Order: sequence, then structure tokens, then C-alpha cells
Amino acid sequence: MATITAPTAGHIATGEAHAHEMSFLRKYIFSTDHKIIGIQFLIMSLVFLLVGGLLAMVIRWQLGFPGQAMPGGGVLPDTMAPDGIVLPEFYNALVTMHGTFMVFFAIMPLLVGVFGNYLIPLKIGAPDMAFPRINMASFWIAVPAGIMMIAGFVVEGGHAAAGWTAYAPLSERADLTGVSMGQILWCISLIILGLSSILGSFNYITTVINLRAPGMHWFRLPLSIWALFVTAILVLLAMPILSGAIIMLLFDQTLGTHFFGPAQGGQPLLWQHLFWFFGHPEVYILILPAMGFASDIIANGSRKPVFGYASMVFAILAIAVLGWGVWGHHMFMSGMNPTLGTSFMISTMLIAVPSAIKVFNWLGTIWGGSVRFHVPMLHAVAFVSMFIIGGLSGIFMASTPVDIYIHDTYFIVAHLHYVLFGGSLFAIFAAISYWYPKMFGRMMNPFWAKVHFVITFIAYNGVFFPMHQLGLQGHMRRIFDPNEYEFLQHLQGINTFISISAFVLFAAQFIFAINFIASWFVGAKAPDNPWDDNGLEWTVASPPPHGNFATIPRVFRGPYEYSSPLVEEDFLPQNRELPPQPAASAAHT
Amino acid sequence: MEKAKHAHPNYIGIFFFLAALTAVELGVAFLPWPKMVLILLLIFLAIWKAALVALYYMHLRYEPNRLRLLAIAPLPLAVILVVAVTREFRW
Amino acid sequence: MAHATAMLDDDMMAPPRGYEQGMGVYNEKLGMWVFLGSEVMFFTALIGAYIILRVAHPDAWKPPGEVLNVPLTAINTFLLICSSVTMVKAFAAIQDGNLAGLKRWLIATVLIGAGFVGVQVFEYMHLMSVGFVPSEGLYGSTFYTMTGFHGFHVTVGVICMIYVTWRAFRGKYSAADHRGVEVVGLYWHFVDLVWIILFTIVYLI
Amino acid sequence: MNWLLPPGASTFAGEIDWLYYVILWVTGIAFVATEVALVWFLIRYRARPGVRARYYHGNNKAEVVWTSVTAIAVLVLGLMSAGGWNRIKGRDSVPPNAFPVIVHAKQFEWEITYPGPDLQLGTADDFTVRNQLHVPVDRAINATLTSEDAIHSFFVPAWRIKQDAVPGMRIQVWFQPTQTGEFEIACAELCGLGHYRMRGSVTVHSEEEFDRWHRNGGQLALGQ
Ligand code: HEA
Ligand code: HEA
Ligand code: CUA
Ligand SMILES: [Cu+2]
Repeated sequence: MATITAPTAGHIATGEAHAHEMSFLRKYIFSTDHKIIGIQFLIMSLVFLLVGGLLAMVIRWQLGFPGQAMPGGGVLPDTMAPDGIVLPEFYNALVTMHGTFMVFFAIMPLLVGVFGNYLIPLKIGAPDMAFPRINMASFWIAVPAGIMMIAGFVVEGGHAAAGWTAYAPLSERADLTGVSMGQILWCISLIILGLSSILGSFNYITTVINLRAPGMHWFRLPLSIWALFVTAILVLLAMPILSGAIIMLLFDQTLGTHFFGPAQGGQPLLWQHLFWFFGHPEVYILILPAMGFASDIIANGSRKPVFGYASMVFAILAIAVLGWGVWGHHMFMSGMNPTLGTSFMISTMLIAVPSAIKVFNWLGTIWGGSVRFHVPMLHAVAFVSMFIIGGLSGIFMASTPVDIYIHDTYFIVAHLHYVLFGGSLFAIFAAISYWYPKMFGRMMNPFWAKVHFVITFIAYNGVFFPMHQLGLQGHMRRIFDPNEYEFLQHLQGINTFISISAFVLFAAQFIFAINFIASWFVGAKAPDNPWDDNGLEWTVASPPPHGNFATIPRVFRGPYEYSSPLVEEDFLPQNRELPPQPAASAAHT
Repeated sequence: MEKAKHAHPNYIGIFFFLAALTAVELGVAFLPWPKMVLILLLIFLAIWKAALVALYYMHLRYEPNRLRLLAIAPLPLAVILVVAVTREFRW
Repeated sequence: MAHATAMLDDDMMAPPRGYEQGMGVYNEKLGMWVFLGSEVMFFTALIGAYIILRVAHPDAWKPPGEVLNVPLTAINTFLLICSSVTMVKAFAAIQDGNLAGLKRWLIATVLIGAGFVGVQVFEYMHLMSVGFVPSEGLYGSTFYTMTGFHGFHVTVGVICMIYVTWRAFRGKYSAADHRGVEVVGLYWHFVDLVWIILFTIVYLI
Repeated sequence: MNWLLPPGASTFAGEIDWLYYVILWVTGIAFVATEVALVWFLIRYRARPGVRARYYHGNNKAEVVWTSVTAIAVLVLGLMSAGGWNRIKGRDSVPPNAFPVIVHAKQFEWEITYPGPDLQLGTADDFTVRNQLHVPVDRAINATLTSEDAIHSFFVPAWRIKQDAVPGMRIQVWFQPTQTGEFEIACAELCGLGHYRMRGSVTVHSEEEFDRWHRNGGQLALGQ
């Protein structure tokens, strides 16, 4: 089954083909091997995913059973939850840190840090990243950022409590929240994390531009690589905006400058503009790689070439370009110039078009296929169906008059979880189960993986679908106790239902965690190419050796030549050289 | 793109040019002209100087077109941000 | 300048061999340009905030020369231009394989760069002593943030330059491979370029 | 329980709710069409022995069709929304004869300032009431939103109106209630510890009742 690697032009540039003896420290801790760094990111971000999930459970406890003692909550200090009863100031910190951990420390590193690192060199046929040491630095800079962000919980005054969007002046004046050190740590941690992301992304960009194997021209790149490449550009250009804005916020807090505080002419709206000028590209950073993985996996699962490869690429580019011109849709109610609001509404509406192109092309890919329901495919299909819901709810909010009503309600919370959990996280589950055999040389248990999928899919919809209904009844977000309001009291039943679903959802994730950890040690040995995929990474051993390829592979075709009439099997690896054939006889092989 | 191995651009010449432009800037800044004219003039001079540095000292002039494009790619974003947000106050 | 054609016989200053046609330059240079893209956006945040605040509150700023010392800064600007030309001379020297010239010009660059930082520190101390502090309205806030982060970049540049100089003294560069000199040079000129913009909008307008 | 939007009580409710339902229909159709197609394809094209997938790379005509249909749909929705937005939030949408009030938000209450009998704000006879907004029915009200400390958001769900109150800014928002009765003001923007209980009440009076209340400087209980 293994394909013969064709003799290659050129020579090995930087990577050593043979792993030589290295100390444990060099090999697994301060490794410059992109595969090890990818796995390090994987472990780190799964831990943060767990942290974010735990915080969500406390949030759901409070909303589902307000004012009641949380089981096991007694371990929390009195400044957070005396006798297990959540305090309002703790609640605000919970929401803030849930959003922060999930967006910056879980989903973004999972998509970009893990798969950007692991897949880019393997899929383009390079021995490693262009700058392996900077790559290592990018991981080891992220670690202290994470530790600092966790440390915020135990400092005096509690953790940052101004929302993950940290709107000024709430975030810059300690007297308004009672939080000072927590917010400062939040700022510094994100500045450091930003540096880490920038170091990672300029590495990816250089690698993709300069180190594609011969024959891997732009329109033969797998869509996952296209997506990661474009995402890296977005990270590169968006993160420094956030860093700059946060630095100003930090100076407002510590040096007494006046950027965002109105006392001496600062502009609270300036913070929002800067934050969302970063923030909207950021949400596309969180979805584009997911779309890329889904494309790869759906083509594989359907045994069919991707429908409309070129339009998929152009849709990615269009999303990335248009994504810079829509940030104002988060600020329709902020007091922004209403004429500006109208322009942002139109651009936001337009950005739905490339997403629609992608959805239709996924459908087109499945159409006429021969669908294998392996675990990654299940998650990828769930991704498509859930992203449709999340994307369509975005249209409601894009419409300025409707947003007047639903802005800052649970409708937004529903939207963001449909795109972030239903979108990004399902695609991450898909990608982890797809590339797990390559990463660890073992298969995950398919039975338990399917159980995990089914429970997650059902419980997830039980958590987030009813949130639309809450939002339509006017239920505001970020409130500690909706029962303060008469018009929300009749919604307690829904809130309790959501919470119970959330606990089920959380519990189901342990199936995944155990499967993930146990398979590492006892999973069935993985073949080189368990999914019959065409990508270059599947032509080398699982896990691939240091330096990836014995010689730089040569690429003869695009990555999605499934069910090609040229060969017997229903897949045709990118680097298999076919003997020249007369075109006529090729048709009936 | 002169073929000769030792032909360098006239770096010293550029240096004197930059110094002269700086002197002009200093002169212009304190002219009693309308503020708007001064601002436009000064920005024009600054861009001129910046372009000299990018083209010669950073030798963009001698790089492939693709790299030049990459170098200026972020600039439109800066313009979009500033133009849109200033419309909050002046339009 | 003809380095692309001049270096035909070396590997390191050419795009990586054996791969698809990429950007047409070697990795470190491409990487630095990509990184500079992110620096552009960082300064966009700071300078953009300044422009926006200034449009919103034009009278929070004093006329040029009233608070800030323009002649002193003009000298500093001149210093930075000087350091740019010494840098590029260092680059030209090593292109010709002139290691002695490289060392000489690099030392000059380090010294002038450090001089710039020194003058800026002096300027800060003076301004603070007369009460112009970062919390002094929008003027102080934007002034210190923008020039401070520029100064920080210059400092980082000087440190990198010291490292490159140290390597030059160990004979690590040659006509065939002087990637470090060129790449740090790009960064250095970029910082100079940012100063050109800052000098105009902060001190002269 | 109402599974769609709760009843509205201002002139904006009709327009906003209508737009909401239009979008619900458009996205609903897109939703059903795509999800049904997805499930149907998955079942119809499941792997079966001896059946090979079609070797097919796409179809430009199909791309053009779905791209333009979506583009037209979203553009039409956008244009439909633009009109309503201008009528509700446009800078010069406030009716000239609107009754002026100032709503000053601070942690964690709403201070509402009414003009005295001269109907002019900023004069000595203004009076201020905490957390209670009293307005006449069927008359446009022009509220000027200001904030003391953090950003708050003035939200009256029944009126379908929401507007942030930003420190350092004076933001105008207007509305015209269509029903008398009691409603709630919510704060919709995270503003600190007490954000969740920054609640105010709205009383919409009939015209005469409001006049009586107003003449008494908001001090006296309303005689029935
Ligand atoms: C992965 C992340 C992600 C993605 C991909 C998106 C995608 C979109 N988002 Fe979302 N958004 C968030 C993450 C994301 N968002 C987050 C985190 C917030 C909240 C932040 C906070 O305040 O905390 C938010 C908030 C948010 C707001 C602000 C709401 C408010 O605060 O009042 C708006 C408003 O316009 C919006 C719109 C959109 C739109 C139009 C899209 C579009 O790109 C969607 C396009 C997709 C489709 C439309 C579906 C597929 C298409 C079809 C099936 C074809 C048929 C369609 C039609 C005919 C319409 N989003
Ligand atoms: C990607 C992002 C992401 C994800 C996955 C989630 C997941 C969840 N979120 Fe989150 N949420 C946000 C992003 C996300 N959220 C953001 C940005 C906000 C806005 C914040 C703000 O307003 O500032 C928000 C706000 C938010 C609120 C609103 C709070 C409020 O406004 O008052 C609520 C309320 O119910 C909520 C609930 C949940 C729940 C129940 C989950 C559940 O899905 C959680 C389920 C659990 C897990 C997913 C963990 C699983 C663990 C593993 C898989 C680990 C395996 C480990 C190993 C192998 C070692 N979220
Ligand atoms: Cu005031 Cu929330
Ligand atoms: Cu957005």
C-alpha cells in the first residue's frame, strides 16, 4: 500500500534526515521539531480547554440553580463562592475568563498552534519550518502567558471582570470593578501571547511561501494549508493591533494616561474600534482553519474531489480580505456614528457570501460521493450543519434594526457558540481524530469516539439552541441572576434545562479525554495511511521521523484526486508518479 | 540591477538627500501658513523620506515585485482603520 | 545593487533550492519582511489612536516647539539618519567581502543608535522635570506611548546590532553569507522609517 | 410562553419584529434547504459495495448561481434594514416635538431628569427621579443618554430599544410608546458588579395622567 517516493530534484536543505541521539530535554521539551511543538501545543491547549469548560460549568450552575450551593463549590475560597454559593463579582470574572481562555488559549492554539505546526511542513513536503528555533520560542512564550492568566485567579481583588472584550473604562479603572491586579495580568498575558502568535505566524507564512516541495504549486495546496496560511496572515496583522490597544489600556491603568478614559478627552469608543478591528479578523482566525480541515476530511470521507477547489480558495481569500471591513457590527449600539453603522451592516451582509460558497461546495462534495462515516467525517459533517446555524444567526445581528433588540442578549451567546463550538470545536474534534494516528502512531478507539460524538452532538444542541429563545425574550448576557428582572423570571425553566444539558456535555468530554490519553498507550498500531488519503503526510511513517521525508517529495497533482479513473484504488497520492498513459485508455481503468 | 559586483547605489547621496529634506521640514513647520497646508506639506515630505529609506536602504527597489507587494500589503488596513474611525468625529 | 546576481555561486543568500518558486529571496529575508508587516500594524494601532484622538480633540495639543524641544529632536533625527547610512555602508562593505569595513561601520551604527536612545532618555527626563508627564492629558499620553515604543524598538535594534557586531568580530560573515547583517539592517531601517513618520506627526504638526 | 418575540409596545416594535420575521423566513429557507440536502446526500450517497464515487471537480454554473442568489438575498436584506435603521437611530430621525428627558446612568442606577413646566432641559425647574421613567403614551420621547462611570446600555425590551450610555458622550435616542402600563428598563452592557441588578421601571401613562404627574414634579402619588 505504501507508495514509492519518486526520486526528487534538489537536496535536503536544512533538516537532518536521520534522527541522531538527542537528550530527552532536547527531544521532547526544548525540541525544534515542528511535530513535537505541535503536540506540545496540543497538550497545553487541551488543558486550557478543560479550564474554560470548568469555568463554563460554574457559570451554568449559577444560571441553572441561582443562589444554591454548588456541589463541590465549598473548596473555593470565600472571595469567590462562600459555602459554594457563587458571588456576583466572581461570576463576572468567570464569564470574562471563560471567554478569554476559550478564545485565546484553547481554540486559537488548537487550530493555529497545533495544526499549523503539525500539518504545514508535512503537507507541503518540507523537512521542518523555516525557523525551527523561533517556532520553539513561540511555544515557550505561550506557556508563561498561560500561567500568568491562571495566576490572575489568586491575586488580590480577583481576576479580570470586564468581559473578554475588556471594554474601557470598566477595564481601565480599578475603582469601577474592584479588580486591579487581575486586569493587569490579563493585559500582560495577552501581550505575551500575542508575541507568541506573531512569531508562530510569520514562521508559517515564510514556510508556505518558500518551502513547498517541487510540484506543489499554489493550486495544488490542500485547502487546510490554504486556510492555515491565510489565517497566519490574519494573525500576523491582527494580533499587533490587539497588543497595541492593550498596551494603551495597560498604560491607562498603571501610568495614568488617558487613551480610553473620558476624564481628559480619551475615547471609550476608540478601545472598541481597536478591539474589534482586531476582534473580527480574530473570529475568522477561529473559523478558517476549521473550514480547511472540514474540506480535507469531507473530501476524504466522500471519496470525491472537493467540489469547486478554486472557488473554495477564493472564498477563503475573500473572507480574509472582507473580514477587515466589518468590525463595526459589534458596535451598532455603542453610540457609533449611525451612517458608519449602515456601511458596516452592508459589508457584514456581503461577508456571508463567501461563507455560503463554502457551505454549498461542501454539499457539492458529498453529492455523488461514496460516504464513509468514519469518526472525523462525523465531526466534519456536524461542523457543516452547526456552522450553518451559527452563520445564519449572524444575519439577524448584521441587520442593524434587529440587532437593536438582540444585541448583548443570549441570542449573541447562541451565535457565538454555534460558530465557535459547533464550528471550530467540532472541526477540532474532527482534526484531532483524523491526524491522531499520524501524531501518535496509534488509532483512537472508534467505538468510544462515536459515543463521544453522539452525546456531544445532542447535548451541545440542548445547551445552545434554547439560548436563541432566551435571547428573543430579551435575556441579557453577562448577568449573574436573571431573576432580578420580572420579564426574565419565566425563563428559569429553560436556563435549568440548558444547565443540565451542559453538565451532560461536559461529562461526555471525559470520554474523549480518556480515549485520547488511553489510545496513546494502548491504541491499535496505526498504519501509515489509515484513511486512504492523498496528502504527503500519509506517505511517511506514523509518526513521521525527524526531518519528515527521506528526500523532498515531488508532487504531481492536487490533494483531492479521490476515485480517479487513472487508478484501481479510490485514492491517488499527490506524489505518486504514474506512467504516461494514452488519454483514451485511461477512461476505463 | 547593474551587473557589476561592486556597484552600490549612492548611499551617501541618499543620506544627504534625507538630511536636506529634514532641514526643509524644519523650515516648513514654522511657516505662518494655514495649518492644513502645513500638515499636507509635512506629510508629503515625510512620505518622501520614508520612501527613500524603503527603496534604497531597505533596497526594495532591487527586490522582486512580489516582495514589494508584500511589503506594502498592510498599509491599506492602516488607512481603513484611521479613515473609518475618524468619521466618528468629522464627516 | 546587484546582490541577487552577484551571489550566483553561493547557497545561503539565494532562495532555498529544490523547492517550488517562492518569494524569490532567502528565508530569513522573507521572514523579516513578513515580521515587519506585523510591526506596521503595531504602529498602526499606536499612531492610528493618536490621529483619531487628535481629530477628536484638536485643542489638546500645543503648537510645535512649545512643549517639545524641536531642535534637540532634529539633532536626534539626524543621528538616526546617520545610523541608517552607516548600517547600509556596513552591508555594502560585506557584500564586497570587506570584513574590516563591516566591523567599522557596525560599531559606528551601534554607537550612533545608542546615542539616539541616550538623547531620548535625556529628553524624557527633561520633559518630566518640567511637568510634562505621561498622564498630562492626551498630549502626554500619546507622546510617551508612541516615542517610548519607538525608543524600545531602537533599543532592541541596538542589542541585535551588538550581537551582529560580535559575530562580525568572530568572522562569521562573508560576501557569500551575510544574512544576519542584511536582516538586522532591514529591521534597523524600518525603525528609522517609523521615526521619520513620528518626527513629523509628533513634533512638527 | 411565547416562542417567538414577546409583545412589543412602541412604534419601533412593528418594524423590527417584521424585519426579524423576514430574516427568519429567508434564513429558515436557507437552513432547511442546506440541512435537508446535507442529510439526504449523506444517506443517498453512503458507501455501498461496488459503487464508486463520481470523479467530479465542480461546476462553474452552479457556483455562479448560488453565489449570486446569496449575494442578492443578503443585499436585499441589507437595504431593507438600512431604512429602518435610519428611522430609528439616524442622527436626524428624532421628531422635532419630542418630549426631552435625560437618562443618566451610573453604577448601578438610572437617574432620569425631566424638564419642568417650561419643557426645557437645563433650567432650574428640572427635576430628577431615580430608576423611574414616566412617559406619556403615543408621544415621541427624546432621551439623552449620559454615563457617570462605565458604559451602560439602556434597554427596554418591550419597546425594542437599546442604546449604550457612554461616559464622555451625549447620545440621543428616541422612542414612542404605544401602550400604557409598566415595563422594565434593563442594563444590557456589563458595567461591573451590580450590572445584573441595574434595573429601572418604566410607567407609560395616558396623556392626562402624565400631565398630572409631570405638573406635580413627579413628587406626588397619582390620584386614581
Ligand atoms: C468563529 C467565529 C465566528 C464566525 C465565523 C462568525 C460569523 C459571522 N458573524 Fe459573528 N460573532 C462571533 C464569532 C463569529 N462570527 C463572536 C465570538 C461574537 C460575539 C463577540 C462578543 O460580543 O463577545 C460574534 C458577534 C457577531 C455580531 C455582533 C452582535 C452583537 O454583539 O450585537 C454580528 C453582527 O453582525 C455577527 C455577525 C456575523 C456574520 C454575519 C457572520 C458570517 O460570517 C456568517 C456567514 C455564514 C452563513 C450566512 C451561513 C452559511 C450560508 C448559507 C447556508 C447560505 C444562505 C444564506 C443566506 C441566504 C443568508 N457576529
Ligand atoms: C470557543 C469558544 C467557546 C467554547 C468551546 C465555549 C463552551 C461553552 N460555553 Fe461559552 N463563551 C465563549 C466561548 C466559548 N464557550 C465566549 C467567547 C463567551 C463570551 C464571554 C464574555 O461575555 O465575555 C462565552 C460565554 C458563555 C456564556 C454566557 C455567560 C454570560 O453571558 O453570562 C455561557 C452561559 O451559559 C457559556 C456557556 C458555555 C458552555 C456550557 C460551554 C460548554 O460547551 C463547555 C463544554 C466543555 C468543554 C468543551 C471542555 C472539554 C474538555 C476537553 C475536551 C478536555 C480534554 C482534555 C484532555 C484530553 C487533556 N459561555
Ligand atoms: Cu449598567 Cu450594566
Ligand atoms: Cu464580528
